[in-house]
Amino acid sequence: MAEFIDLVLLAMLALTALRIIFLKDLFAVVMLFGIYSFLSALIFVNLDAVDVAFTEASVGAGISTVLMLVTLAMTGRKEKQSTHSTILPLFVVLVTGAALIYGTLDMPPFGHPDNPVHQHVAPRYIEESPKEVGLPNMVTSVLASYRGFDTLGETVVVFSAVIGVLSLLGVRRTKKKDLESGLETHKVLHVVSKIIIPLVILFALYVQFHGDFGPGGGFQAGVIAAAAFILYALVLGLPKAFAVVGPKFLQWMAAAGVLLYASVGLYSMYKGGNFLDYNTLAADPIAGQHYGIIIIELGVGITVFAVMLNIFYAFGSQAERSNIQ
Amino acid sequence: MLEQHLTALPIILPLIAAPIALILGRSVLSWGFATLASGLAFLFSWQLLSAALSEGVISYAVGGWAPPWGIELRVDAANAFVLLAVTAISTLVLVYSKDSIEKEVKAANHSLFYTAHLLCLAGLSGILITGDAFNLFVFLEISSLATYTLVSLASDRRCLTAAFRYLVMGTIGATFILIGVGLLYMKTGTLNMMDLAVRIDAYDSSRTINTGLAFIMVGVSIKLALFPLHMWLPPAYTHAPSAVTAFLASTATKVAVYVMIRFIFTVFGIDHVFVDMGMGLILMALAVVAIFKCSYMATVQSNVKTVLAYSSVAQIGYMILGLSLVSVTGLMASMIHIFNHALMKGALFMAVGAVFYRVGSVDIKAFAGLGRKMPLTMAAFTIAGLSIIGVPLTAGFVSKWYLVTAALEQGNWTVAALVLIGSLFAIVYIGRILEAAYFQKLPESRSSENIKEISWLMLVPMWVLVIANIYFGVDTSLTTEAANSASEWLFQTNNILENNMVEGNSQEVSS
Amino acid sequence: MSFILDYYNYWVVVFLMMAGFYIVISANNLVKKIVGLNIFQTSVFMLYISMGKVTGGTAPIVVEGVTQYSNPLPHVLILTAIVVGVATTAVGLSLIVRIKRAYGTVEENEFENKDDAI
Amino acid sequence: MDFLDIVSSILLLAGVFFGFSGAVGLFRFPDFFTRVHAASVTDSIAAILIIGGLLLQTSFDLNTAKLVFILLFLLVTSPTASHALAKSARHGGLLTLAETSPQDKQESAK
Repeated sequence: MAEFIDLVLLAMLALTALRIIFLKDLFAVVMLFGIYSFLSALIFVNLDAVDVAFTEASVGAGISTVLMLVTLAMTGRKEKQSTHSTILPLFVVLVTGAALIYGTLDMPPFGHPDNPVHQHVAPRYIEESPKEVGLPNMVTSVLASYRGFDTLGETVVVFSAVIGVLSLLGVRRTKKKDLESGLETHKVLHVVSKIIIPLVILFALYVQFHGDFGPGGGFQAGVIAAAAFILYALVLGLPKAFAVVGPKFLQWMAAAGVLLYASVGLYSMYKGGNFLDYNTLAADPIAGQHYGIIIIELGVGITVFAVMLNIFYAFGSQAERSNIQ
Repeated sequence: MLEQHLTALPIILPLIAAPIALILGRSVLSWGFATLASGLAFLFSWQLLSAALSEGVISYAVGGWAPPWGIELRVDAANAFVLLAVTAISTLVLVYSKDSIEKEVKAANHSLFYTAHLLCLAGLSGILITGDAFNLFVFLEISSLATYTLVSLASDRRCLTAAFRYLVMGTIGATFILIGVGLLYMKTGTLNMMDLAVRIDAYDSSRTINTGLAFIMVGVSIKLALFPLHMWLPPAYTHAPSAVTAFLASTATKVAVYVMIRFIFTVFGIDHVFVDMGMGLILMALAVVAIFKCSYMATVQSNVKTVLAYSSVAQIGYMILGLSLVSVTGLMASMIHIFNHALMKGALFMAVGAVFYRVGSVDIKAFAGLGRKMPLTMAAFTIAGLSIIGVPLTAGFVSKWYLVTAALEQGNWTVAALVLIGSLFAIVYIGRILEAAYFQKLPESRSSENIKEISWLMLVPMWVLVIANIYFGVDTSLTTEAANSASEWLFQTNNILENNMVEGNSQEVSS
Repeated sequence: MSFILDYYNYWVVVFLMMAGFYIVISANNLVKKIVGLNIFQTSVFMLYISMGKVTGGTAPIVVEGVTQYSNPLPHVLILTAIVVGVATTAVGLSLIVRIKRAYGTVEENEFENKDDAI
Repeated sequence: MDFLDIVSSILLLAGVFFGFSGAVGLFRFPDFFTRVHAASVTDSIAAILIIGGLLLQTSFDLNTAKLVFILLFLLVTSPTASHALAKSARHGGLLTLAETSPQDKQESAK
């Protein structure tokens, strides 16, 4: 049954991708990309990667699509006829694809438990991590502890993204008068979003602190919390959102999250361990791991929340500016 | 305590300094702070190099998890040597950038510039030091994102399209590396480079691993701007702010070259790459074409930054040529050239940036008559230019010397001759600029403008590099010693790996 | 037949990757290029997740009575890679917004004509 | 197969039917407003039926509570989204079929 679902989803993905190649209406292209993202999230669930599916759904289908739509609002939705020749790209793609297919012929068969991937390195995570790290969710253990340095890098990547977006677009405070949000008259939206936003934030907190036991963690939580504020900004307009959390404050928050993460590493160095060695954080190694993971997940959550919201602010204030002009 | 963590510090320090530089906010404060952090990173990498030269490999398990379960940082003579060049250039460029950036970047973006610079430095150090294939991808992306930001900070609108093209090409390259690492992981079950090396050797020829190798090579080639994949480099270097060009031209591509060396020599093994896959010939052919095509392109450009950008692609050709010779001397030539080229291009781009600062243009016509007006800047340009050509008593001569020696060792007269002919092109493109600067008169229209020498804050770092160019051209003991032990080490690991392979095989059998 | 069952997943994923790659290098519109880049990357994520799957396994969260778990390592790697992807997308899109403002177009061949080559 | 399973299957199948008919309506209906109508109305009933069917499959534990929350959330958001869509379309000047067709007739009469 799982194979059947897999096949159907893969077929839908292939159709979506083909449609995107030939469509000229960029609005449809972006919506199809959102669908593509959701479909791949479903595949991830089907392949047991629940954490990844969660992230893909909130980031690929959520944040990325929203950002693309805002961009389209400023750049126009029609793709013009290309004058490029399609032969060279087609040739490059065919060669690359042929190389990959050639590479698959020697691959370990799909889903077989004897594959090298399941025999080396990973068994330790599966067998030992509940004892060594003390968390039932192995993905969180590996993410935050065994490969915590990667996750620090990931947080810094997000931080670099906001540096890039801010230097390119900047966030302008628009005066209230300038702005006539199209949604000002939407009474229904106002009421409903006021009910939903607190719930979404509550859910974000649940995802943040429940990530040790189930799917979720700082990253997903940050994105969900940012989504709540994005909804607020969309419905009530950017100036009101700025009054709740200003862009300058978000910059500090983004930096603070990275610093919080790194300071756990520095503290463990101070305690005599290596960088990010949580065992040294408390007398009992398991308790130390627990503290370490909670704090760094919080750091990730804070940075991701601040960065995603600030990026949206930057795009949103650009869009408003081009509307006014 | 610092001794113990020396390996991790050159990454952690700029990584932590970056958000602090953003919080400081004020231009001068974040400049001072960034320079300080980068200077400290330079001191640490200096110590790291001497430690690596005396002790050999230093391994550091992040999080206290032993490799291959945790992420390993691994320093040896080779990467410590490149790291030294990167942190040194970064510090000098930061000193230089204060005035230069004030002119070329909007005031609101100054602290963002320093933050991005530190992030880029952290990413590059991470790429060099990490011993984990996926961790390398993460740091690659940190440095790339910071680089796109840095390039797009210039005031000319063409920097935007250049940055976008760079972003698309760079992301394709990174994704190719991701695919390659995935294929290797699929076949071996590990991401740690040393562990990968041992386990790859257990497979004599596997299609999956060969495909993985090909994808990693293409991905890294995009990042290091190897000949047919170099299209992103000239526009990006031309339109980026001068300080950024000086930093990127002397570090980013070099780090990518090192990544290629590392994958070839310590992960896949020479036999696999050069004997079984026949990559040596491909790399050599591409390197030779790069040297000639791009040196020629450099002679016909009118924008001096573009001239130097094409020259960079040609010089990368020399580095790849060195490693494609597959000998200790050849690899040594590559390593020395990585270091020396960083010194030359840093100085050259700083001088060009100084001209832009005063004249407001980097067209070759704008250089007319500057020899009198800005004597120190143009003297620096001249010496660094001679170094690019490979005139004796400059650093450039040393790298060319070892490259030619390596070629002659193998009796490869054609390559040796090609290297020398390539230098003739350098005489042409550097000569054109010098001719304009010294033998042409300042145009009438400009004689009324007050063009004078730039401030010492820009001159000092430029001259430090120029003096380094001469110093390493005369006293070659440091560079050759480091490069020699680096390349011997790289060949040695390869041999160790082959021995391990036998052990690995026997283990496989026994288990 | 078992050959096809063993590999069909990878083949479809390769097709998806190449579809994304084709969009990136052939599209003239910059927004579409970014969409292509995202499709390319998302498909690579599927390659990783496919190799972590164990038939008959469950998600790698400890549950009483389950012995066979799928491999958590690819999941961790891809979580990181997704984040890297969205970061690149955000920077790319903001570059597009600026290009639109500077050139008035986001079609590659149109703004290329507005500047001299290089 | 006990009684609950049968009921749950019927609910699921009915949900699938409504979802499918909504999709057909989305493709076959002539203009924006009728399409939104088709999509939103069937969407709500399909969500109720499918989640109802799933509820009967659980053993009334934490999962049940989560499903109820999802249902509540969908019941609030999906009509709101359709409302916002239709209102924005109206705001942007899109006319319904009834408003446009008389003009069409007049034009064709000419």
